[in-house]
Amino acid sequence: MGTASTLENIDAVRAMIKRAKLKDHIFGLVGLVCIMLILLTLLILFVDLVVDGYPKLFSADFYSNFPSRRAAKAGLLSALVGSSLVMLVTFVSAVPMGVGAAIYLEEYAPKNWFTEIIEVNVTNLAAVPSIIYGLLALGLFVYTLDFGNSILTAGLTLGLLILPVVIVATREAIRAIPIAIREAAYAVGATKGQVVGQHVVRYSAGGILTGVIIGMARAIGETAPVITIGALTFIAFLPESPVSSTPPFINFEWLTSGFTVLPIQMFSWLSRPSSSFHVNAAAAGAIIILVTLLMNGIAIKMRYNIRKKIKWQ
Amino acid sequence: MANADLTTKAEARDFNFFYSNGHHALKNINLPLYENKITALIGPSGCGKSTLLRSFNRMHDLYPGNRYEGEIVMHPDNTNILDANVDPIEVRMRISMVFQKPNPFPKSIFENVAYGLRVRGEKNKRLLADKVEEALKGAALWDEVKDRLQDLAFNLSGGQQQRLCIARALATDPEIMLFDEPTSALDPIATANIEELMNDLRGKLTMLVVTHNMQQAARVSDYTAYMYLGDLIEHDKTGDIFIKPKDKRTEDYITGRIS
Amino acid sequence: MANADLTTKAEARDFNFFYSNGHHALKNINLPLYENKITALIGPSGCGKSTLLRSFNRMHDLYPGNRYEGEIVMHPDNTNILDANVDPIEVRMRISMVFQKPNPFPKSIFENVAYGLRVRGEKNKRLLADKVEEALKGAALWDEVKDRLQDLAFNLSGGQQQRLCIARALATDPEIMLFDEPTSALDPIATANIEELMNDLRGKLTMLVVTHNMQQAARVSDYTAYMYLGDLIEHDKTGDIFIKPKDKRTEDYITGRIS
Amino acid sequence: SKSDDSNTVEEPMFEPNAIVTIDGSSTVFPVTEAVAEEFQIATKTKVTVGISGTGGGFKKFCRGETDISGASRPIKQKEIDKCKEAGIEFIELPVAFDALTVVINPANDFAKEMTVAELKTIWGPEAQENITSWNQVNPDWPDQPLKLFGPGADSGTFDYFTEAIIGKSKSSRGDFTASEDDNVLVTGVAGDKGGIGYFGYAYYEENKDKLTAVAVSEEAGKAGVLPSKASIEDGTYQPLARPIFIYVKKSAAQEKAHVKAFVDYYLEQGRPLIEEVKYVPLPAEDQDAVIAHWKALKAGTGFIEGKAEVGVKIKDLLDRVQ
Amino acid sequence: MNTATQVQEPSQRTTISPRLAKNYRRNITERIIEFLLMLCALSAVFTTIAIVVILVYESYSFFEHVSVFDFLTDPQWTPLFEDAHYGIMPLVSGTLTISFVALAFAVPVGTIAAIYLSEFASHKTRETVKPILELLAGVPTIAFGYFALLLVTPLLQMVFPDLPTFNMLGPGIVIGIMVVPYIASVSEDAMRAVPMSMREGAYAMGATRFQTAMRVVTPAAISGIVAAYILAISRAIGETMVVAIAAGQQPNLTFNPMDSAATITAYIVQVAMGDLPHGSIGYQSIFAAGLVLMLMTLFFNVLGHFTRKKFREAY
Ligand SMILES: Nc1ncnc2c1ncn2[C@@H]1O[C@H](COP(=O)(O)OP(=O)(O)OP(=O)(O)O)[C@@H](O)[C@H]1O
Ligand SMILES: Nc1ncnc2c1ncn2[C@@H]1O[C@H](COP(=O)(O)OP(=O)(O)OP(=O)(O)O)[C@@H](O)[C@H]1O
Ligand SMILES: [Mg+2]
Ligand SMILES: [Mg+2]
Repeated sequence: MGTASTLENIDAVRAMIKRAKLKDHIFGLVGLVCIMLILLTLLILFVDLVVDGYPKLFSADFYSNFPSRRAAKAGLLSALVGSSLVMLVTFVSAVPMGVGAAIYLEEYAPKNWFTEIIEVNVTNLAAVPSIIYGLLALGLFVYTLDFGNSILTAGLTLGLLILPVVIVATREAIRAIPIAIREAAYAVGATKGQVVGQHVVRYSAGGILTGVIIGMARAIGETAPVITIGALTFIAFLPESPVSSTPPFINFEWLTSGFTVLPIQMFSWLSRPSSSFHVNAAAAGAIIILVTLLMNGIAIKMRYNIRKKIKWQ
Repeated sequence: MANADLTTKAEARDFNFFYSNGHHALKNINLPLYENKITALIGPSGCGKSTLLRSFNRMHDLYPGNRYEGEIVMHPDNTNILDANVDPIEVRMRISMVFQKPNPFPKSIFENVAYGLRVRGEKNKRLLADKVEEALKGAALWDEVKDRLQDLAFNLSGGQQQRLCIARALATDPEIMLFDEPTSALDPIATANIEELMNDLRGKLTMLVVTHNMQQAARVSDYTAYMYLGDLIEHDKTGDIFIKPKDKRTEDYITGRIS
Repeated sequence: MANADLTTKAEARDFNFFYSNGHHALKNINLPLYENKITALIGPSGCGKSTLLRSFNRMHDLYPGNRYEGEIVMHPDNTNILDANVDPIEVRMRISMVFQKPNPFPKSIFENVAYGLRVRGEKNKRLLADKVEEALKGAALWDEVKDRLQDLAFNLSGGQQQRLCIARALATDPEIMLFDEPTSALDPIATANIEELMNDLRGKLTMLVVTHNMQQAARVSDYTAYMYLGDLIEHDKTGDIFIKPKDKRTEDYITGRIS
Repeated sequence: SKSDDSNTVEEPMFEPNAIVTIDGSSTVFPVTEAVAEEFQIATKTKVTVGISGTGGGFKKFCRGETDISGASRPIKQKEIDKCKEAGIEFIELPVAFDALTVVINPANDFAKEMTVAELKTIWGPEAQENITSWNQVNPDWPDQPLKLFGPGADSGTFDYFTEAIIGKSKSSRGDFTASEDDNVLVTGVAGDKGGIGYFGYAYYEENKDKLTAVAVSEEAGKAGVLPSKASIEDGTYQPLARPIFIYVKKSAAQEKAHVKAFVDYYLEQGRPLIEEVKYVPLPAEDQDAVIAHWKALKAGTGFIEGKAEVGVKIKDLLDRVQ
Repeated sequence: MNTATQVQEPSQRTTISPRLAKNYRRNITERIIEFLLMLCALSAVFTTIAIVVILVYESYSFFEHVSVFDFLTDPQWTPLFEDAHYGIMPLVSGTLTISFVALAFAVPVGTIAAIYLSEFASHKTRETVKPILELLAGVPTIAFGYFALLLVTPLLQMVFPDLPTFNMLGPGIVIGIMVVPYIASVSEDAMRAVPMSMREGAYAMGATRFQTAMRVVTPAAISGIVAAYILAISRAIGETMVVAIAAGQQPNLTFNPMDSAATITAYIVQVAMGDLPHGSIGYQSIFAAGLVLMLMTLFFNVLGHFTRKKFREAY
C-alpha cells in the first residue's frame, strides 16, 4: 500500500472526475427543470385566474354584493361570510380535539396495541379521500343527526377532515421539544400535568398554530365534501350575526343557517350558461388561491420565526 | 474508610436496576452518600454511572418498564425512596439534579430559577424574588445577570446556562444535588467556573457527581466510587482511590489502561 | 524537532480557518505530517482538532460559507490542496478519512469496501474482489466477515463497523489517512482492536489521528500536536510531548489541570 | 357595509325572521333564483334557493322542511304518498317552458336536421357499443365517430329526454359522457367534430357561437323545427319542449304571508325574468289560468298517477285538478 | 465497605411542602386530564368507526338489491339507467388508470425534485422552494379541474390529435402535478433524515454529488421514499374534482388513458350534485362505491404505515 497510485495516474483520474461531474451538472439541470415545471404550473394557474378575473378582482362591489343572476352584479359577500363562519366551526371543532389527541399520543399513551391502533387510525385518516368525509357528513350529520346542509354540518365535516393534519403537526411540534427540557422540569418536582401544560404545550404552540393554519388553508379550498352535503344554494343574505349588541351578546342561530362558501360559489358560477360569469369564477378562484397562499405564507413565516427564537441545543 | 464523624444522608442498599429492555444495568450496588460531602462516580462509558445517579431521583420512572430492586434510603427520615408508596415527585422535591447539557427552559432567566418554587405553589412575589437572587448568588451568576433577569435564558453562554441550571436546582433548598457530567459540554473556562462553584457548595450540600474526567473527580470530590460494567468496584476517600486503589480494575482505569 | 531522516508528506502552512458564522476556528497553524508516521492531535474539547483534520480533505467544502486561508501542501508533487483550482474530489481520492462514529453505507459489506473503487470507475470484478479482500485483511476484519460479504453492513457490531470503515478507506490506496476520534464511540475491547490495527499500519501509511484520550495518543502515535483554542501550541515526538512538554498549557492539559 | 342599501333587512315587509325556503330542480333554479333576487330587493325578505334536484327537493318538501319545491318533472306517485302521510297538501303551478336542445359541433353540416327516430337510434339502450358512427344512424351521413354528451342520469332533464325520445324514462345507452355541469357538455360538443349532446335551451343560447342546434322533426317527412321562443309558444317544437313547475305547500300559502307574496310575485312579475334567463314564459292565457288556479289554492296534481306526459297542454293540466 | 452507616431512628415521614398534602387531589386532576386527552385521541378512532358504519350500513341496503358477485364482475356501471347494471369494475379501472398516469408523471418528477432539493440545492433555495411546493396543495382542486380541461388537454391534443376532449391523460397529468409536492416533500424529509455522517462518508471517498445522492442517500432513504409514493397513490385515488370535470364521467371498462372514463370519486360527486332522493338505490350506490374507495385507500395507507415504520427503525 501507500505507493501513490492516484498521483501516478493523476491525468486519468482528473478526466474521470470530470466525466463524473458532468453527471452532477446534468442532474442539477434536470432537477431544476422539474422544480420549475411545478412552480410554473402554479404561476400559470394563478396568473390565468388573475387575468381572467381582473375586472372583478379590483372592484369593491364584488366583495360587498350578494350573488345575483346578473354576472355584473354578482358578488362574493355571502361566500366570504359563509367561508369565515364555516372556518370558525372548523377551528373550534378540530383544534382542541387535535391538540388533545396529539398530547395524549406523545406524552401519555403507553406503547401498546391500543395506541398502535390509534396511530394507524390517524395516519389512515390523513389519507382518506375528502369525498369520503362528504359521504360521512351526508350519512351522519345531514340525515342521522338532521343538521341539514348548515354551517354546522360543513364546519364539522371540514373539522374532521383537518383533524389528522392538526394531530400530525402538533405531534411534530411536541417531538421537537428535547427530552432534556421535560426531564429538567420533572427534576424540580413538576407533575406530568404541569410538564405538559407549562412546557410542552407552551413551547409547541407556534408549531401547532402553523399546522392549524395549514389545515385551515386546505379546508378553505375543499369543494367535494361540501358539494356532497348539498351546499349548492342561492343565498343572498347573511346568517344571523354570531355576536349582537344586546344580551346575551352571542347566539348560535347562525349554526343552522344555510350557507355558501368560496369554492362552491366559484363552482356554481362556472356552471352558469353565460360566460360572463366565468370572470367572477376566475376572480373567486384567484381569491381562494390568494387566501391559501397568504395563510401558508403566514404559517411558513411563523415557523421560521419560531425556529429563530427557540433553538434547542 | 469507616469514619465515625460522617453522617449518611442517603444510601443505596443491594440496589439493582433493570432497563425496560431487560438490560441489568446496575448490580447489587451499595453506596452511601455522606452528608455535606461530594461523592464522585467514575468509570468507563456505559458502566452505569448515569443510571445510578438517575435512580436517586427516580428519573427512570418517566419511562415505562424500568425496574428498581433493593432500596435507596434517605436519612434522617429513613424513607426508602424507591418504595411504591413514595411519590416520585416528593423525591424530586428533596433531591435536585443538574444535567450533562445545560437545559434551561425557553423562559426568562428569572422564571427558570423560580420554576421549582412555582411548582411548589409559591406565589408570593417578594419571596420569589429573594429566593431567585439567593440561588443565583449561590450559583455565582448573580453579578452577570442581575440586570437582565427578564432576558431569555437561551441568550446566555453555555457555561452561564449551566450555572443557571445549578441555580434552578439550588433555589428549592434540596437536600441532595445530583450532577451528571455537568461540565462535559462546556469549554475549559466554563468548566473551571463550575468546579469552583462546586467547591463553594462543598460542606453545605450533599452532592453526587458523575464525571468521566478523573482529574475533575480528583479535584472536586471527597469520596469517589468506581464502577465497571454495572458493578460498584470500589468506594473510598478520593485521595485513597487515586493513590492506592485496592482493585486491579480501578487501577487499570485510573492509569488509563481502560478507557 | 526537525529531523533529517523524515520526509514530509503534507504540511499546513500559516493555515487559518473560518466557519461560515465567522468563527475563527484555526489560527496560523503550521503542522507537518511525516511520511508513514502517525501524528496525533490532542487538546481540550472545542480547540479545533476536528476542524483541522477535516481541512486536510476539504470536508468543509460541503458546507457553504466556510473559508480557508493559507496553504496545505502535499508532497512530493507540492500541490496546495486548498487551491481553488484543485478539485476537492481529487484531494479526497488521495486522502481518506475515518469518522468518529462508524458510518457504513446501507449496502452489503462487500459493496461498502468496494465503494471507493466503484466511484473511481473500477468495474473489473476480479480486481474488485481482490482489492476488497486485501482491504478487509488490512483492516483485520477478513476472517470475521469472509463468509458473509453480502450481509448488510448494519448487521456488524460497532467495532466491526468501524474496522469496515477503515477497510473502505484503505481499499483505495490513499496517501494519507485521517482518523477523527475513531474509537470514542466504541467499547474498550473494540478500541483495543482498532489501536492494534493502527499499530499494524504504522510505517506503511501517513496518518493523522484526533483523540481526546491522551493514553491513546501516547500508545499509538509517533508525533503529537497539542492544540488549544484554535492555536497549535506544541508539536513534537510523542515521547517528548508527554515527558517534557515545553509549553505550560500543554503540561496543564497532560497533567489534567485543563480538560 | 355597502350592500346594506340594497339587500339586507331594513324595513322588512314581513316579520324580520321570515324566510322563504325553496329547494329542488337545478333546471328551475335559474328562474326561481331571478325571482328570489328581485323579490328580496323589493320586500327585504330572505329567500334561500337550494339545488337538491327535483327528487331531493320533493324529499325535503314532503318532510315539511321547505315551502316551495322546484321541479322539472311532475311529482311522482311515491312522492305524493309521502306528502300525504305527512299531511302536506301542495299546489302544482307550471311557471315556464324549457326546450331541451340537441346540439352538434358547428363543423357538422349533415345532421342539422334530425328525426325523433334518428335520435332514438343514437341514444337508445340498444345503441350501446353498437352505434358508434354517424353513418350507422343515417347512411347518407359520413363515417365519422359518434361522440355523445348528456346530463347525468339522475337529472330531470335526462328523465324527460329519455321519456320523450326513447319512450321510457331513464332508458338510455350508458356509454356517453355525463355531467351535471352543462358547460362541460358544451365544451365536449364544441371540442369534438363528431359530438352530439343535449341540455336546456339557456345553455345553447349562451353558446350559440360554439354550437349548432339541431332542428327536430317528430317524424320522417315533417320539417324539422328549431327551438325558439316562437316554436315553443306555439307548440311546434315537439316533443322536446316541456313545462317546468313549482310546488307550493298549501298551508304555507294560507298561513305565511311572505310565501304567498313570493308566489304572487313569481306569477305576476316573473315574465321578464324568465325571458332574461333564457326560458320561455307561458302564453298569456295559460299564465292567467295559472294565476287563477293559484288564487283558488287548488291542491293536487294534474298528472295521472304522477306520470309525465309529453306535449301536454297547460290548460288541460290545470283543469284536471278540482 | 459501608460498615459505618450510622444507625438512625426511623423518624416520621414529614411532608416537605404543604402542596404534597394535596397529593390525592392532584392525582385525581391528573387522571381527569389524562382521560379527557384520551377521549380526544379516540376521536380519530370514532371518526373511522363512523365512516365505516355509514359506508357499510348504506352499502348493506345496496347489496340487498345487488349481488356482490355482479358488483365485482359486471362490466357495466349504469345504476341510474332503466337497464341498471352495477358492476364497479369500470369505475375501478378508471380510478386505477388515472392514478397510474398521475404516478407515472409524479414519481419521476417528484423524486428528482426531492433529490435535487435535498442534495443539490443550496440551503436557501430549499427553504424557499419547499414551502412554495407545499402551496400547490392549497390550490382548490376545482381550479385544477378546469386547468386540465381547458389548458392541458388542448396542449395534449396538439401532440395526439385523436385525443378526445374528455380523457384520462390530461386529468391524470394534472393530478400528477398535484401530488408531486407530496412526493417531493416527504421524500425530501426522508433524505434529510439520512445522517450527515453517511454523506460525509461518501464524499470522503471522492464521490461526486450525483454518486452520493444515487448510491448512498437514496438507498438509505428508500423506505421513506416508497412511503411517499404510497401516500401519493392514495391521494391520486381519492382526488375528485379534477376527474369529475375533465375525465368525462363515462364509466368505461378501459385502461387506455386516451379514453374518457369515470372514477369512483367522480361518480360520487356527480350523483351527490344531482337529483337523487335519500334512500333510493342510486343513493346507496354512492356509499357502495365509497366503500370500495375506502378499502382501496385503506390498503395503501396501511402499506404505507408499515413501510414508514420499517424506515423509522433503520436508524
Ligand atoms: N434507556 C435505556 N434502555 C436500555 N439500556 C440502556 C438505556 N440507557 C442506557 N442503557 C444501557 O445501560 C448501560 C449503562 O448506561 P449509562 O448511561 O448509565 O452509562 P454511563 O456510565 O453513564 O456512560 P457514559 O459515560 O457514556 O454516560 C449501558 O450499557 C447502556 O447501553
Ligand atoms: N459548523 C460549525 N460552525 C461554526 N462553528 C463551529 C462549527 N463546528 C465547530 N465549530 C466551532 O469550532 C471550534 C472547534 O470545533 P472542533 O469541532 O474542531 O473541536 P474539537 O477540537 O474537534 O472538539 P471535540 O473534542 O469536542 O470534538 C469550536 O469552538 C466549535 O464550537
Ligand atoms: Mg452517562
Ligand atoms: Mg471533534
